[in-house]
Amino acid sequence: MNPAGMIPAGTNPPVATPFFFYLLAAIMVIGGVMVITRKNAVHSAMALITTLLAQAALYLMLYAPFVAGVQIILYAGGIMVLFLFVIMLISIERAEKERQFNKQWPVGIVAAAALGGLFIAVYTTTTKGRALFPEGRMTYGETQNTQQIAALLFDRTAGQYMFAFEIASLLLLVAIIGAVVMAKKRI
Amino acid sequence: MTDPTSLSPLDLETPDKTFLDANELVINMGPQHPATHGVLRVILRLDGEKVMGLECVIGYLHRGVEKIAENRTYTMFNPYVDRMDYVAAVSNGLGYCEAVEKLLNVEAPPRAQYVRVILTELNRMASHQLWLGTHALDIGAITPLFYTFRDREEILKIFEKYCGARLTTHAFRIGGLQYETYDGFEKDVKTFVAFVRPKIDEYEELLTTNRIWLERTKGVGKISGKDAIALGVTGPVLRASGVKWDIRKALPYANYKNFDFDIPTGENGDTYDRYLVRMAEFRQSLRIIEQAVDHIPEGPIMAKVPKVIKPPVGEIYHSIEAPKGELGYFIVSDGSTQPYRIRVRPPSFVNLQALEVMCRGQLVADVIAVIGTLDIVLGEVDR
Amino acid sequence: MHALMQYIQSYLDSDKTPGGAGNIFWATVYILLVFAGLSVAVIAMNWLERKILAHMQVRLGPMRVGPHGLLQPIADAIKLLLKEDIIPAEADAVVFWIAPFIVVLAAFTVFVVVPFGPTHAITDMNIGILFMLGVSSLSVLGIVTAGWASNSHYPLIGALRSSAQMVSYEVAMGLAVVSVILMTSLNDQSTGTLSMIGIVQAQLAQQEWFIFKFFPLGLIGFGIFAIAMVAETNRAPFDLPEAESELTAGFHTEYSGFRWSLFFLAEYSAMIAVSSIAVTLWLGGWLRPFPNLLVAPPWDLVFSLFPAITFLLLAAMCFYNTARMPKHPLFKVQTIGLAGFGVVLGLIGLILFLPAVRLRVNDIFWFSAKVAGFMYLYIWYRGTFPRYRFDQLMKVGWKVLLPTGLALLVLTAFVGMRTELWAELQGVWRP
Amino acid sequence: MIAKLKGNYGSGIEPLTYLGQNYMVVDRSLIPEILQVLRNEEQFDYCVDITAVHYPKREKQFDVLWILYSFPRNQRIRVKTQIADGETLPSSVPIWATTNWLEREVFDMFGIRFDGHPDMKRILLPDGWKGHPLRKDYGILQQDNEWVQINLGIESGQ
Repeated sequence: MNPAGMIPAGTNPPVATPFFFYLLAAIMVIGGVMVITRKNAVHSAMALITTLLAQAALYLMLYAPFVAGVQIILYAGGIMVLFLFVIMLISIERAEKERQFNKQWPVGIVAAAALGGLFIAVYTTTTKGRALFPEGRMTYGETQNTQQIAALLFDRTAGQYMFAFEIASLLLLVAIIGAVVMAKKRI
Repeated sequence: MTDPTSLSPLDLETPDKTFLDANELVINMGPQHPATHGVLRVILRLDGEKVMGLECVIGYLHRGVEKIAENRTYTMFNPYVDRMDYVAAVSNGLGYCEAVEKLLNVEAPPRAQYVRVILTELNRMASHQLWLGTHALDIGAITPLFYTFRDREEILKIFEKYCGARLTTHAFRIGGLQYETYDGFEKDVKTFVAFVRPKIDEYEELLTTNRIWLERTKGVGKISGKDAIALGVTGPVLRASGVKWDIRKALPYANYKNFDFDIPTGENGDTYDRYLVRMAEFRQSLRIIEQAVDHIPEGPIMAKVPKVIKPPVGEIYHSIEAPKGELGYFIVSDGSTQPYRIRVRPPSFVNLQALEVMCRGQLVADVIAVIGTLDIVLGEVDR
Repeated sequence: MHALMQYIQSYLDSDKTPGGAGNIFWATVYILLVFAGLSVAVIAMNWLERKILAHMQVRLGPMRVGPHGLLQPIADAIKLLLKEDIIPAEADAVVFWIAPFIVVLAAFTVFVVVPFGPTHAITDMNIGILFMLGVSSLSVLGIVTAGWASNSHYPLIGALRSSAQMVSYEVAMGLAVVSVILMTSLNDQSTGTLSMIGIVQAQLAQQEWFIFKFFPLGLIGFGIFAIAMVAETNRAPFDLPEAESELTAGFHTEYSGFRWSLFFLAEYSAMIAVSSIAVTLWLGGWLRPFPNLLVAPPWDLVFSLFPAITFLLLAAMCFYNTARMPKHPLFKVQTIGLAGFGVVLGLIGLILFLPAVRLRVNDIFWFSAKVAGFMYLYIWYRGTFPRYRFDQLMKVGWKVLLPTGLALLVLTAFVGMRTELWAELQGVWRP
Repeated sequence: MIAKLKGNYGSGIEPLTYLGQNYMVVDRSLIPEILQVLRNEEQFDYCVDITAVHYPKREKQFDVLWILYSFPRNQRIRVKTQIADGETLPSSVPIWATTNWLEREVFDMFGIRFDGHPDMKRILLPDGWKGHPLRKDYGILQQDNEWVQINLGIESGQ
């Protein structure tokens, strides 16, 4: 493995990569556990925000700053604010007395163990002497990340995902209209 | 004039139930709250930010003025009335002195009458200035407060020069005035009129056409003339609802008959109209003051009033147009030196009752605006 | 010693930001400099706001602590630090404790990408503007949690208001920003940029501030942003979350002392941050005025003298006021203090005349001067406007700014396309 | 108007004038009807004030007064009636909405109850207070010491 060789010329060598990876991964895992173990919904939401931010940092490490930025602005800044908004509107005292959803922990453990096992199995499997995961990293230069994503999406020649992207937008539009219809009594 | 026969108890429309209407929030506003102008406590039932209902809890400043009156002589009670509406102390004194004079069947001499009118109108301006400053502050404009206080200071200086006190002036006596005007009183008043006229334009410049001010006040706290009469609302609040009624014109007292002035009225009865009415009243007060100061007659300042005031047995109701509305005194005399009963009909107390009608279905922010626009003084509400 | 000077010299002459050069030492120095500068700016802003507002309102403002109250912010800071730090018994202590730090972190982190000059930024991110918008939107989390953790009605309503307000205005803000990003793509490669430095360089290349671009489209975009940014920072006339007359102090009602001062700090640095965005995107960032008209070298010299002249003028004002001080023994300390302040300002002004300093500081000066203009606007708004009501605020956000922003985006794209097509037809690049 | 009322109700009404101010003393039993008539037929659309006076030595201890004003007539009139301690009066809230607080204040100060009032409770004094201060037998220094001790924690009760 020679990660430095895979990085396009002109960018800098990464700093303390394994350390930051494990740090962020640990934060994510701890955050994720806290999301399901906290009784208080606001605490859970804050743990979720931590997880999402750590995830954004991981994207940065993958030389995908645009994705990281979108992650922060949409998930942490937008969606989680709405989450908190809703949590505060419903009264916490009443919600705490109600039955919690995280009581089915045996099933959860089985499911989690199965998923973990699957991950490990995939990671260790080799076909024709090659791991399923590529050894090196295919990266775009950090300084051009946004432009390259745009090119992938929209460029007349290089773009392949234009149609899928527009379909996704349409789906979101339908969801927005649906939400408006459901929330409004009279239109 | 509204049609009185169609008047029925208020039909109040309950606002629509909205999003998450199960969560009705009860908020206690006051008695310590920056926007309740003293110690008014308002219990708000909110649906989100929408007011479903409210209840005023008053009495935190109750001092038993009416009880005190029964244990004081007529003269001794005179300074007490200043402590009710303490921002318009002169008006309170005028109402009380005139009521007792009526009971004694004497009349203050013309010179005293003119000075009384000048001081009362100055006080009306001072009261409106205080109202404007605090009302604008409640709505979030902080600057008018400083402008109005700067100009109110000039009025208070005149009061101080005349009678030594700035706020609770005790300016009038039963039967006229105690003090002759000081040298240069007329000149001071004229200077003040010339000084304050452009300042009123200044206030208006900041607010009258300000888009945000318009949005915050137009259509807020509406009350129709019909409802206003039914709720006994008086003063600028009533006039803004289109009822052209001012005791100075309707049942003239002092010597208001001699002056030429208009009664400004509004049309919609909303907060903006009340603002405009009071701004117009500034100018009308200036007109009255100008006329009065030009025609102050020479002569005595005190009518012939016995040293010990002992009105004959009887009762009287006398009311004046205070800056806030109809301020009435109902006095029962049993022939002794002490009033048998004095009832004060406070304009703020009655006007405050309209708060619920004006606020229902509005937003919390509007409650603040409406409390401001009612121009209440808690010292008068609670007495 | 000489080697050290050379090291510094080499970095000062480099055309990269510390982040771009990957130098951790210089990045740290820059971070500390930005942090210190920001703190000083907030303190100065505190004093200026009180003074300017006071003069608008026919009063004097702070006059007691130091000459003309110059030391008032420091006295305030000391008072706040020494005050008892109260955590309400019913509050959610942990969240209550964390909330102000979230707000402050978000407010300060955005300055990582603010370009004070072509090399005077901590780093130049490829997603600069996206990063700024994203991170500054995180501060709403702190506000919401602060309101919730206080476990009290007024802070809760303040928090709900502020979250709704900030989320709403971010949308309009984003649309205005995107229209600028479209403008950056008018170059021979037809690729735009999100980088803050890249945006200013695009304005330099096109010889036009984006506020004048495609007149009046740039101006409209700027207008949308200028309104949204006031709402975004919870300042008058959009200061509903802390509407004093309605909600006592809004989300920070229950906070006191140091924690409260963190909110204060965050509010002001957020104001500076959004002003920096506006300056970078529309007003040419660090570019001096008239980059396209007055281009001859003498003009460069004239404009580069501005920082020094500004400081000398301030110094002259100090000396003038020193002369006007009452000649009373009680005012002796104040007089000396003001004169000393004038001397310091004058010395800074003289140092700024040195060519080596002048050329490097010029960018920072113009950037700061433009930001200061926005700061003055903030104070001016506060002195003039009443407060919007919540539904009206939402109406302005969703029914006025959002449709305008969308139309602006489409129009900018259309005009930009036309310009590009025209350039293609001509076979030459003409921005 | 007075003549008409006098004609309709006879000896129950006694119209009087003092110092140019008109008032009429009305029998307690006629009060609901008179107020209604004044409001609807005689156009007294504005109830200025309601108040009471306490005469402890009389058999019917209280004078209760309605001060009314008519916008169309530009006229003020006082309606006065006498009631004994403990006797109640009909509430005039359905006639004039403004009387809500005014009647509460009369109740607070004199202990006169108004039947049919939507919310008959104290208005200026705190809810648990004992005594009605504007009665003549209530001394000027008198207080509900017990209330003060319990609610304000002042030992002496003053």
